Amino acid sequence: MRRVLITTAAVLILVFLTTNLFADDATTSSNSRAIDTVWMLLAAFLVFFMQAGFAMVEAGFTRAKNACNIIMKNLMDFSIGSLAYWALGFGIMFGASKAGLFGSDGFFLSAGDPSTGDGLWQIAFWLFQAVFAATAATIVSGAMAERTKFSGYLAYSAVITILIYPVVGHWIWGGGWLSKLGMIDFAGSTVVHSVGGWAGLMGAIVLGPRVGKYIDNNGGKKISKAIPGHNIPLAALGVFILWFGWFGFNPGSTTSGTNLSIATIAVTTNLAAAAGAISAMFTAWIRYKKPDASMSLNGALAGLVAITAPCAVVSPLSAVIIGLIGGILVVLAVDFFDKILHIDDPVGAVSVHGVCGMFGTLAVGLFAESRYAQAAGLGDVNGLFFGGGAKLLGVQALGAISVLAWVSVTALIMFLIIKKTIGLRVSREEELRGLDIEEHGMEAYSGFQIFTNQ
Amino acid sequence: MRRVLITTAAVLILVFLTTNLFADDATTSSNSRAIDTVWMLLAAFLVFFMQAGFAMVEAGFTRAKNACNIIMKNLMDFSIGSLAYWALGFGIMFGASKAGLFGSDGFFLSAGDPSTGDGLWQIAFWLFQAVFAATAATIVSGAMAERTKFSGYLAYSAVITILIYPVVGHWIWGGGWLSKLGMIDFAGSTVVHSVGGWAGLMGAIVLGPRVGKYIDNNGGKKISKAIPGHNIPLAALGVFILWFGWFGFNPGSTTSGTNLSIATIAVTTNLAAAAGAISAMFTAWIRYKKPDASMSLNGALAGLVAITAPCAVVSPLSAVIIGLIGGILVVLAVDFFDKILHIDDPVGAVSVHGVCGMFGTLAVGLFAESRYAQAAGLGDVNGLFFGGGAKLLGVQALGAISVLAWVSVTALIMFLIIKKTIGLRVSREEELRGLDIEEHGMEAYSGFQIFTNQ
Amino acid sequence: MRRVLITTAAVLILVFLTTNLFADDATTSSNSRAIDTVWMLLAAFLVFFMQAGFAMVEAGFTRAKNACNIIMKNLMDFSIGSLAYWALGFGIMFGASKAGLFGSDGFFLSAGDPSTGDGLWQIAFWLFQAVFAATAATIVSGAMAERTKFSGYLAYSAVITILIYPVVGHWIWGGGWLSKLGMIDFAGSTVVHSVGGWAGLMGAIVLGPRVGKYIDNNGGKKISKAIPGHNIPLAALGVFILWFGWFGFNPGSTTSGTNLSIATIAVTTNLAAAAGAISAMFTAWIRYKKPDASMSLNGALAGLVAITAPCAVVSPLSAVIIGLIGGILVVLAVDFFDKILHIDDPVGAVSVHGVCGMFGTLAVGLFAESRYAQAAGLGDVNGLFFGGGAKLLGVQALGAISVLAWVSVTALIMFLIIKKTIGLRVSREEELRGLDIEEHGMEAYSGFQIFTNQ
Amino acid sequence: MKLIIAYIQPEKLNDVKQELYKAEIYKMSVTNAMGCGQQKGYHESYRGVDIEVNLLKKIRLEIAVNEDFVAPTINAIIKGARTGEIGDGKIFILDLVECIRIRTGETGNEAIG
Amino acid sequence: MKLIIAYIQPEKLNDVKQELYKAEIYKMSVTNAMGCGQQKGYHESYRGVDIEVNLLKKIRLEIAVNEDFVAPTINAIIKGARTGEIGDGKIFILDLVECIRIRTGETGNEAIG
Amino acid sequence: MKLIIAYIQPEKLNDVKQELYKAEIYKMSVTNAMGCGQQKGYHESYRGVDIEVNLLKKIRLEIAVNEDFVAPTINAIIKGARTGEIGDGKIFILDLVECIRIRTGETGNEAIG
Ligand SMILES: Nc1ncnc2c1ncn2[C@@H]1O[C@H](COP(=O)(O)OP(=O)(O)O)[C@@H](O)[C@H]1O
Ligand SMILES: Nc1ncnc2c1ncn2[C@@H]1O[C@H](COP(=O)(O)OP(=O)(O)O)[C@@H](O)[C@H]1O
Ligand SMILES: Nc1ncnc2c1ncn2[C@@H]1O[C@H](COP(=O)(O)OP(=O)(O)O)[C@@H](O)[C@H]1O
Repeated sequence: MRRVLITTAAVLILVFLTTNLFADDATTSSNSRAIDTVWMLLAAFLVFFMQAGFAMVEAGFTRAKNACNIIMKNLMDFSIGSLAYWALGFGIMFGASKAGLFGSDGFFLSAGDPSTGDGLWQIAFWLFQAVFAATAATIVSGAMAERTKFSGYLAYSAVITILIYPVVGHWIWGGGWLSKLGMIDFAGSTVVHSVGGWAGLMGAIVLGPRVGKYIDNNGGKKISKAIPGHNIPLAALGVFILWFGWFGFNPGSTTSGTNLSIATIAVTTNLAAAAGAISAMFTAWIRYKKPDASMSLNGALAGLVAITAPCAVVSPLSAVIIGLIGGILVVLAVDFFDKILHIDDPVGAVSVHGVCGMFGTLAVGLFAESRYAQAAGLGDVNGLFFGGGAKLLGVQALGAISVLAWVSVTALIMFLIIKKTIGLRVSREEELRGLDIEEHGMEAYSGFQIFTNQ
Repeated sequence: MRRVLITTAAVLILVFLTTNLFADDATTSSNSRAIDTVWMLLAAFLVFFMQAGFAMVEAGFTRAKNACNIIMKNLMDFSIGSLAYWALGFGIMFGASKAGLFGSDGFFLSAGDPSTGDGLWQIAFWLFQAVFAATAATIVSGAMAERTKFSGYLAYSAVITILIYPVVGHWIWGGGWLSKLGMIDFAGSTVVHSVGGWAGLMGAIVLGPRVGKYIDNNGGKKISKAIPGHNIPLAALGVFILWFGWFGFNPGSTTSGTNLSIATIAVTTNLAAAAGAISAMFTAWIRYKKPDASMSLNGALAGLVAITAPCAVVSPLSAVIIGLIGGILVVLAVDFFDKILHIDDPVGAVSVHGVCGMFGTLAVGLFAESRYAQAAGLGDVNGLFFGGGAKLLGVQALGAISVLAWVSVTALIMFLIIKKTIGLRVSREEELRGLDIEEHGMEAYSGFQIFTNQ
Repeated sequence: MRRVLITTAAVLILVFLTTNLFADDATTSSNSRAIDTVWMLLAAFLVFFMQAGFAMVEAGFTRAKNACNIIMKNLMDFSIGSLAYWALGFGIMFGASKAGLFGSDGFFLSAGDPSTGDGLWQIAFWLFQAVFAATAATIVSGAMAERTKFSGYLAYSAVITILIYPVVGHWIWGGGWLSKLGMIDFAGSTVVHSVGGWAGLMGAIVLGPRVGKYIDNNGGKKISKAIPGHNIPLAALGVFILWFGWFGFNPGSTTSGTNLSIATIAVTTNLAAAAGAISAMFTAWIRYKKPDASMSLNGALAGLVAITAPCAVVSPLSAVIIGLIGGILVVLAVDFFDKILHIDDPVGAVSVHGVCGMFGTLAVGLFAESRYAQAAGLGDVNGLFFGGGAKLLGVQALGAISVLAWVSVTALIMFLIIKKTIGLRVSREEELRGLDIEEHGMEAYSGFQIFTNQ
Repeated sequence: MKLIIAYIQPEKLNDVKQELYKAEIYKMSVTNAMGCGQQKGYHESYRGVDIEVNLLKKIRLEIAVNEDFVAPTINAIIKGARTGEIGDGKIFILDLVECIRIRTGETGNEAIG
Repeated sequence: MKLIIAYIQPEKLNDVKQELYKAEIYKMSVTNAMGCGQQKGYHESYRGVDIEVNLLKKIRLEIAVNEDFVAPTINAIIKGARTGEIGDGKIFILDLVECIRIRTGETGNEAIG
Repeated sequence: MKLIIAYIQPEKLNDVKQELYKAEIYKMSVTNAMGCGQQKGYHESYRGVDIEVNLLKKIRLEIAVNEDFVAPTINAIIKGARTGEIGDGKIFILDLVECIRIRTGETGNEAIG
């Protein structure tokens, strides 16, 4: 009798479990895997959408006569980047590590077996990584806008997604030497933004400034001239799209929706962006007497770039401070590159992504707090301001500088090779008439009356 | 033997549970919490994106010479609003209630402990609420477009997100007196839209109309002149973005993805928007002989605003009816404010958000159906048309009117103070030349030939 | 004693289950249902957003003087389509089948009981299907742009969402005869895109070309003239929005977030789009000597349309190949319709959606692989290239051709009836002056200087 | 030499160009203009409010010709632009003192064609 | 007959139009122009860098009138456009040899009004 | 007084302005124009279909000067605009009957500069 009872109880329990838990074969762990996959995919979609944001920002901040060209550059660096990262980049970034320097397998998504949960995870992870790689690639087009030969740009696109970016990614995210040192770059202030920014810097240097950007004063001194963007509302839309996409970029970098620190990350991301916009506006207001719209928009991006590394390990208050600094920094950096170094970066990509990316990376070493880091699963780390000493800051600095060195050298070599072979810059006449007509045989705004002499 | 058996069974079951359910430490409840958090965050991202929608709608419906200014207003009310709501607004809205009138703690996200599930929930909830607060703030910029002094606008931004909006929010959503009376404003027809609409109305009144908007007829009668928007495709894009974002606004307001009435809410939202666009188009067609695009776009927004309060408690059929009424109402209201009251609201914000927001709030009292309300967890309520009597309608009306009173008075005082101190309106010359050049020292469409005399 | 023990154990286990699993009444199956619903709704939102993409693409690729009209067409076909699909279309598509030809119940969302999980599922499913129906409808406006009478277009909108589209949908997705034959059109290359494309073809034929599109040469030969689009950046934004929305379109078509093949689908979608953009660019480059931006943008869409049917059943490598072919095909098809057949399709809708949709449908029969199909729950199917023989290809071809026949005949009859009754085309003068002023009494870009003679 | 200025309806530009080509006048300059004439503005409105469209879109042609080309040019313009409706436009003729081709420095009748 | 060309501030167009209407001059053509005159460009900048705005936006009026309308036209323009500040603009007067109404073929004084 | 009208390539505007400044001519008006001249349109296409670009973008200069400034102005324009290639543009010179400064009411030679 007892036995019957027991058996009955057990069976009942099992039946119960079966009915309630395994309807549709779902289990708690399959559900949590589904939540993670759904989250990572949706985040990847948002990051993809940032391509539209970059295209609009860059088109809006440059002249109408080059708008088709900018659009094509953005479309093509994403397209070429997607295929290149699928074929080679992903393997170099996440494949089995060779001496902590680069990965060596997993090309062509070979680890993506569709019949296993793990394989599907790999496939989703690839998409998330691919849109990141494309982000790094596309940043560069802004710094090189309005004068780069289209075929040269296509060549560049492939190289950055196959080589320059994945190697850095391997170092910091793929199990390479910097990750072993404990560097924290949660969503890629360095991996993505600095890489794009520094590559853009090299591109801008090798290209030289646009015609008419710097003119010689009577005293032989170079004077910087403004070349205003042609569509500020479009650029603003781009910034809003980027901000929106960043909610995939940063919180998505948990690659897990069951890691609830996605909430904190979303909040730090938003606060830093808001703070960056405000501080850039006031900095510009003080320096130039007017609250410049393009600088304020850049400020929001600066805050976003700066919070990208520390988003998961800092408090909301620290995020506000990081954003405020980022916003100030970007205005000073734009001035510095333009008026002191005379490097022509039409949309401020170097300042936004390079400089603020580096700052954000260091900010981890300053503002990290253990209670946030632990919640996000990043361990018990504290930055300088929270009693953790200078060790983390040192590692972060080492990482930021190593990446600067790697990207500068490889990008410089690459651009010089392209210059000698395919050619990197269009002729003066092509530049004056506009790349749209010269490179693509079409106009961006057919029918509109536009003063084309600038 | 039996004991062994039993023990074995129990152990087996436990092992089984452990393996299947607690892989990755996930539990059913942690999963459902993750679903809720992911849902709420994604909804918050969509609502954030509405900022881009507002910016484009308002820029597109006004003149090219003020486009940078509109963009800056939208960027800044969101940025300042984010920080202000973080510091103070959220606490006033959701803090411990003082007499049902306002909250009094939880400032600076102090309840957001990242190490607990509850704390993380608070943090995600803050983001969701912050983007709502910013929506209320940004609605106002449309009604005040093309003539408001930028610094005055910045001051306004802070006040609405710190004081005017959170108090209303507390009354209806934060456990205040209206929520105790049983008022239902599911996603904020009143809390968000009416607040923005009525504040905009006060702003438009205090500012006065744009130069050239109303001219004196020979007979001494004022005649309204059209001042056409400069970029209807951009405005249309803005409306599509808003509609898209509204799928975060309304269904997201469950703050829970496991509450499956998100499905109904998404459907009622969509149907009301579609119905609003159609009825506004036909109303305009009949009244003005042509199907005006800007009115049809406003109609979609009117449907969306109207369904915002009742979205969770009405049937799809009722949603269609509510949308149809909203679309008609917005056309009549625009005409009324413009041609009868001569209040200059360049984008129709007062009509769309104020009037249709109020209508939507009342619609709850008319169309609510218990089977929808219960599915959404809002209890057994029925509106007048579904046998619930006039009680709910009365509460809704009381709420709508109280909010109208509160917002009108506080916003009026605020705008008058700003007028006396910082200044609220630019000079006639600045207005004629455009705010972009005068306030921000730049042009929105550099190089384009634009007739600037209007 | 034993009994006590057993009972204790059972109780403990039950308590344990209660506490951990049923907090908030959540169960594993309610969670997985929530994941599915959340996923399907978010995907539906993304697909809705494609409306903005279509509006921008079509507006950007046509002339400034017709931009309001295009916007209105897109707004209205979605709005009218939503209501029409709610009232009738959904029932005809998914209602109880009559002879495998059309459905016959479920009108007005009558199956959507909000109090049951199943009912809520139906409601969410309706939204997902409604945005698909509207996509098919809106494709047509591109092919008929710049010369269609607005009231005629409104009539068309209703007919396609009530009749033409739902019948095809019933055949392939609603349990109709083609689905019984085993046709696989995972996300709708045929159901959505070909239907839109072929209806657009009929519309373009019945309308005839725009004034000035084909001029007679001296030799009596017709020569095709380019009528350039007025806003390529806007069109590019539209393409990015469409690409973004396609991540809802294709992966969302699992209608389940717990079906992890959403990962594969997202990846094949992305790779095909990238490949399509690249191959279209190079095809255009070779044929016209310049990398045309509008063709490259069309190429991305071509890749997306082509992968829509096979996205769940092919490998990433096959997706790349399918995308590459799609990109080449679209350039050739645009040339063919324009220069050989002299059918005026301003935005290339017939080539992108009709031709590439048909190609994608056939690609299933060529590239399907069992391991992908099984992971997605589509059974053990292989295409011709993977050892499955020609049977699947035959079914796919039969489906594609049947749909071509059905849509051509019904759409042709419909457009001819509209032509005779309401009228389908505006007068020559209205067309020359632009539909914005003539049909809507307004301008898209007030104040801008635009050469209006074209 | 004369400088001929003509205001025509935008949609007539192509027809006028054809007629000018037939009359072997290949050189001209075109600008956008807004005009007030006998023609009443079409009814335009925005959000239900009338817009005073008393400035209508026009195309302005500027053609410099030798004396013997004046009549053919005028006839060609009239042929291409006339519909008989108000708004067809107007032609103005000015004396041209000198004309210089920048590329070669040629002047006068040489330079004009 | 004279052809009067006037450059005025864009924001003065409506005032000038009013004055012209009062003087019973209803026909005119308007184009956008950029001008360099005594007026210094306002201070415009972009991202903190100065823009040399020495080409200011102007409106160009072109009005063909009979001799007896020359003075009233000039006075009306001055009345509508003058603020006394640099940048008010300038009026140029040219001899008009002929004027033709395209619709009717009328010429001379008949055609102008 | 003369009214000098010049059509030049858009990209040459800055060079022409420099030369005019050197010749101490500071006042001018600039408009956008489209021109047909000897220059063939560059090859433009859209979606693989040729566009007949026979109207090329030009800049139209209008400069009113006193007689003794006519030659320097013309020389400056030629200096700034000439490349020797077809499309360099053309200069037209008209007699200017009168010139009035709106601000002060000054006329004639006084007003022009
Ligand atoms: N007296 C004038 N001065 C300047 N422009 C004129 C004059 N008369 C006509 N125009 C231009 O010619 C265009 C066509 O005028 P239209 O209404 O056809 O005149 P009408 O039929 O009276 O000759 C006008 O829009 C205007 O641009
Ligand atoms: N000599 C000139 N030639 C051509 N255009 C002129 C000339 N002088 C003035 N203008 C036009 O008139 C506009 C107004 O000039 P403004 O600065 O008011 O001149 P001023 O006050 O010296 O008379 C200028 O921007 C320019 O477009
Ligand atoms: N006879 C003319 N009448 C009006 N405009 C002319 C004339 N000839 C030339 N132009 C203008 O000058 C521009 C430059 O002409 P261009 O091709 O350089 O002429 P060319 O080399 O034959 O002198 C033309 O695009 C046109 O705008």
